[in-house]
Amino acid sequence: MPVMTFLEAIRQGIWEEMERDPSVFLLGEDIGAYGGAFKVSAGMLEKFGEDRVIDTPISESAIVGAAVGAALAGMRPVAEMQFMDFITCGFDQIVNVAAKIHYRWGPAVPMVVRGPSGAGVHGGPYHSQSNEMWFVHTPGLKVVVPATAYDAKGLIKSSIRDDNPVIFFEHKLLYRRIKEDVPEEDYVVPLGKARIAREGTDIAVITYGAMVWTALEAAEALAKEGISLEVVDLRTLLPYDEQAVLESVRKCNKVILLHEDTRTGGMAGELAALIASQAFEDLDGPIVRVTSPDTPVPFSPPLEEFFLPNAQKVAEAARKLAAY
Amino acid sequence: MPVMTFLEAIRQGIWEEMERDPSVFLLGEDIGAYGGAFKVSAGMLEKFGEDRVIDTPISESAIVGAAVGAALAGMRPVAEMQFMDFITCGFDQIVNVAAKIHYRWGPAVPMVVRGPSGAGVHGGPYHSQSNEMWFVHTPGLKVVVPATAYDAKGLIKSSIRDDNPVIFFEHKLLYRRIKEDVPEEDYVVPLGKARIAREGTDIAVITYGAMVWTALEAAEALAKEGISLEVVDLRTLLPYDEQAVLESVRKCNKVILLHEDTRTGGMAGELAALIASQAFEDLDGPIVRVTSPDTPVPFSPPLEEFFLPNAQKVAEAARKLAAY
Amino acid sequence: MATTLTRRQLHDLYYFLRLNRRVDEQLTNFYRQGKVVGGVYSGTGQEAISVGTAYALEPEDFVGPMIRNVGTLLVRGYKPRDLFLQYMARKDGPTGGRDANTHFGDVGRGVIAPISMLGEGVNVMAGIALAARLRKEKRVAVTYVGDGAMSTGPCHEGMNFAAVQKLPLLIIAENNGWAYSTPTEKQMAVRDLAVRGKAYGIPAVIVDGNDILKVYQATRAAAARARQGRGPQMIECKTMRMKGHAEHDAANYVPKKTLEEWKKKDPILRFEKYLTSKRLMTAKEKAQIEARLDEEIRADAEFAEASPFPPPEGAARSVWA
Amino acid sequence: MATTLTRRQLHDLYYFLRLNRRVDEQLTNFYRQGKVVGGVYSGTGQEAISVGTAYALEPEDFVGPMIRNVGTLLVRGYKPRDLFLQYMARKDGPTGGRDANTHFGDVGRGVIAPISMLGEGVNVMAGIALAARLRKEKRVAVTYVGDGAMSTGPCHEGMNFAAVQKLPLLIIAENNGWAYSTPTEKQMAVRDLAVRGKAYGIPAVIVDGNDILKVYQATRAAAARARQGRGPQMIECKTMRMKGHAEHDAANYVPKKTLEEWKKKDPILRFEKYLTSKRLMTAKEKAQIEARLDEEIRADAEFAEASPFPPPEGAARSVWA
Ligand SMILES: Cc1ncc(C[n+]2csc(CCOP(=O)(O)OP(=O)(O)O)c2C)c(N)n1
Ligand SMILES: Cc1ncc(C[n+]2csc(CCOP(=O)(O)OP(=O)(O)O)c2C)c(N)n1
Ligand SMILES: [Mg+2]
Ligand SMILES: [Mg+2]
Repeated sequence: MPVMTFLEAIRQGIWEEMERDPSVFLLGEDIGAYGGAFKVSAGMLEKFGEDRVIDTPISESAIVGAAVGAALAGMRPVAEMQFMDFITCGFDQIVNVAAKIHYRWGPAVPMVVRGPSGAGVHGGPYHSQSNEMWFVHTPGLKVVVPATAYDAKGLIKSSIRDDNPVIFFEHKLLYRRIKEDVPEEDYVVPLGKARIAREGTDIAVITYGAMVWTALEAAEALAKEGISLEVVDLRTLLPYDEQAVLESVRKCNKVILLHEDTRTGGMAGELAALIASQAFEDLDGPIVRVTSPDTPVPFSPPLEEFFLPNAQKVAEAARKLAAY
Repeated sequence: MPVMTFLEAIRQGIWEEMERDPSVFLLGEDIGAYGGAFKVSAGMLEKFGEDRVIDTPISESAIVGAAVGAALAGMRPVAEMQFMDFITCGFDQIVNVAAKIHYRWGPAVPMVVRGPSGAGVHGGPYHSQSNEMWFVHTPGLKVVVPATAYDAKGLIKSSIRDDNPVIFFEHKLLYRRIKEDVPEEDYVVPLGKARIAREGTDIAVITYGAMVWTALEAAEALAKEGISLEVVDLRTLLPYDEQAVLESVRKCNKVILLHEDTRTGGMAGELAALIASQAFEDLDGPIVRVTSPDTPVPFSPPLEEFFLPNAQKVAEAARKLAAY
Repeated sequence: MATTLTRRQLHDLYYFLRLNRRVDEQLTNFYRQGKVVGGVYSGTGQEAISVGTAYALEPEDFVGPMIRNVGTLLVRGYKPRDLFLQYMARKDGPTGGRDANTHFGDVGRGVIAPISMLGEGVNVMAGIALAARLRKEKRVAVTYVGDGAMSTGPCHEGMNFAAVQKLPLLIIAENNGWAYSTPTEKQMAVRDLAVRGKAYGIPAVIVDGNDILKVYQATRAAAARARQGRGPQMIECKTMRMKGHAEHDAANYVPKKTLEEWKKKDPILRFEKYLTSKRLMTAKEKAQIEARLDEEIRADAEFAEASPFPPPEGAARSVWA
Repeated sequence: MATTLTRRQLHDLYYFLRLNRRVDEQLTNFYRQGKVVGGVYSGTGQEAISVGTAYALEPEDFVGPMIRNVGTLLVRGYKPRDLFLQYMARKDGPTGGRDANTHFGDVGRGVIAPISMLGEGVNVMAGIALAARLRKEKRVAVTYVGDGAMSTGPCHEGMNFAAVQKLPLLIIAENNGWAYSTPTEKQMAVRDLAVRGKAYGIPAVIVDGNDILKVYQATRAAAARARQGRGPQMIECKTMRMKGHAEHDAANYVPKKTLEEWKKKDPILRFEKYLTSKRLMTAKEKAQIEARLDEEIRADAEFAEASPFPPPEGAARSVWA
């Protein structure tokens, strides 16, 4: 198995799907000759031609809308947002057009909107956002956030094969930092299934995306102190794996909900509601949130570091909770 | 005190602010001669003139963006969305421009985006949405959802006077159905403060908007069965009144989180996280959510009724919880 | 007026014009009887555009009608009952009561359902056209845009995208003078929507939208150009919205005189006059068509009224395919 | 070239052009030294547009610069250090490290900070212009839009809104041939952005964006018209982006020949040649300006480098005013 970056895994997943299925095509800004701002589509224009790797004007509504139309007509478009921050410019197309079509009048809308998201690279307020929650709160979409290279490839392939609009968040911090053995052959990771990233017994840390690595780092540190964290990587946020969450909580009886996204209205709230209603009796301590505070993502490194959750903050919360 | 509809209370609140402060002006579609789709601005063109009651093209980005610009230049714009469903068409302007300005570079952005929201009038998927949560999850905004005519007037006035972008949701079902004594003189209801709509001892029902009335109806019915509901009307969702929520939970020890908005990622999640972390020890039962299911709002009356929470559904949940 | 249409085709056009009008009238009746759920948005006075454009297409083409394009739906094979059922929110309607009015479609028939948010449909139809190009299928996609909808950002993005990509997209701009209560002077500072097309590099013609043969011919010609790979084409149809925005709207803001003038230009009467004066339709033929319409409307109205409301659990349909 | 500008004003223009270039160069140096946080987006080759437009305004006018409009900021009174500090994410920068590059402003100086999402600024600046009209203040608002940004829906909405409302908005369309790696042919199917203006009813002129006097004069004239209440005005400046999208981008997609041709049209060399050939600037004066620039850049670079990073808790600033 070759060692591959997170980015290369996504690229390979898309590549394979394009080889496998002629109805898969790409559209987005600067994805052709340039290969995309992060080079996720590098080489694809040369390989698949201008019809299947379409450079668009700076028109996110058109990108998403054209993807919807093409999907209705039987294609499987994969639309790139140059940064997931810009998804707000095609927001209405996603939440009101794409998401509601199947429920309203029946057809499948097999499409993917994907792109780089997340902070930690000093991108400032407009190149660092974690915008997944707006879409988790939109019935009809699926929302996927891989944490590992293996999952990234398997999940992008599942997303492309899925018959629904999938919003696929790729944490840009992981693009080149994560390197793993990734099978070169075809495999998929199913949507809607979480993964136990680390088994543990004392506190369940439910998280996703880049924060999975943060949780693992914290777990490693705390293991030395005799506190055992279980790390649950949700992988898909909509629909999310309620069973996996509840099982982990029932096992550990304490839970930390961790995300990079800002706090109020974030995924941790949703998980807290699930847990506090379905696993209330299993809880031996308060549900703890570790998240970014409610501000835009600041630019300067010390500010951004202050803003972002990290292993220390998780460990601190875990120590307190363990002592509860 | 004259008896006034919810709609008239809002209209009067805006009217008074326009009289009081020449920097207040209105912009939106069909708000001039026509007085707005729901007639909230009826008579205002005649009274305040074309400069302060501006009919715009069908351009929600322009409406919101022009409001931002005017606010930066010292005005206090009140922008109408013909239906709050269409706020998605100006989404980026709200969440990326308006919401982030103060944090990023300092100025105040005193503006209101307001309009009719909510279901129950068979408006179908595009004239019935409860779109507040996307904004609750956007640091820098304020989000207001009045339930009573008194509050509607007092809150719209506070919103107009507030130095931040306020998203103001008016439940269209309440517009003409709610009639109350409303003072004709000037008063404000502060943002960020909840209201105890009904005192009770057994179960706290935390809710907002039209669902306050649903909760009150359920409380009335359950009182006869000896179950005492306390109804907390949040009034403002961002920032929301954590203290009031926690106090009510600490008093009743059981809680139902009720909203018309769909479930996953809804306000109930946020509240659950707050409660399960800050009032964990006070809870004598699971946190219960009563919400709409995760679908678009269906059009046909039986479908919409099935979709929406109502007093029966709340009462049922309360009976179960009371017996826990 | 001059045409190469056969007599049968001309009668077809007349039939659909009348059918469109009759469906709108029946919906208004239902509305007044309190049987409609929600509002009724009529295409009265604009039937020549819906019918003329749709009739000019090939079966494999796609249309994306808006709320007033009932005629488009009828030409594509939907029946009056579909509209009645949908407007009355009944179980047997095309969306089973999940959505309203013309918000339905069927990919198999090449009909894409609109959404309320104006302008978005341009992009969706551009995507349909893009798929056609990618698959080397010679189909065109037709999008309808009002003078109001033309102000939206998505409309701009879609038109520009289609122009750059040279997509077989037909943009039918229905300039009916009003967007709800807003006259075109408050919607735009130019007279013709057609100049917008040109600003994207999209050939644009202006036609009298109340002349069905002109609309038909312009559409045939534009569709042919699009099919030949000459990129998107725009047709601005000048017309007038003859009723309020919806039945609840008395449209007092519309000058009575304007309405009176436009009444004389009624597209159906005009076409009828043409057909009879050119002896292309006899009084008997006309009566036969009307009788057929009577029967269809009656039967479908009856059917629709008898249809039950959907069972509540219908709401629980999955949001995912 | 011909002008009524005084000798001092001409020197001012030259000074700002050079200052703009020098700031960009210094930022590139900082970038190469690893001192910049994030990317550097240069306006090299486009300085005449930023400087020429800004210099043509009155103090009470508002500008909404974009990322390459460093010259606009300098003319409005910002100092090189503001750019350096901001790009290096330091505490003393105009946003205290909360945002990056040109993302800063000051309502008091009539400078509105951009956001990354292209096109939105047109609407914000339209709102500024609207406020001016409502308050009967004779100020204009200037928005900068790239050939790429012109494809966005918000740009369309803002231009149309300004046209309908007859707002004193100046739209400076910087057509520099590229939007990141995308050439204008893939951005639009027309040659000139100016035709867009006309499609909204906005008078539009095309100027050589590398000729600062032309840019200046066109802006003066357009601003005067706008101030007179004649509504928005558009100026398309033809120019060329002479570096990559940002420093990290080698821009291999740009034909070398194109760059060579445009290099000859460098706006600063051209203006310098004009000034010296017309004897409007002596060699000594030029040297003095350069010496002043040396000192300013040096001092501000030093100041910026010595500035600390912001304290972490700076992140906790309130999101509410
Ligand atoms: C984005 C958006 N904003 C507002 C509305 C509300 N609305 C519905 S129809 C309409 C007027 C449409 O005018 P036009 O496009 O000219 O079509 P017409 O009604 O004349 O057929 C408005 C403002 C909407 N549907 N979508
Ligand atoms: C809405 C939006 N989509 C995508 C981007 C990413 N992006 C940043 S700059 C740029 C190119 C801009 O081109 P242009 O407007 O011509 O300005 P120039 O860089 O040439 O000055 C792109 C695509 C963005 N900033 N905003
Ligand atoms: Mg119209
Ligand atoms: Mg450019």
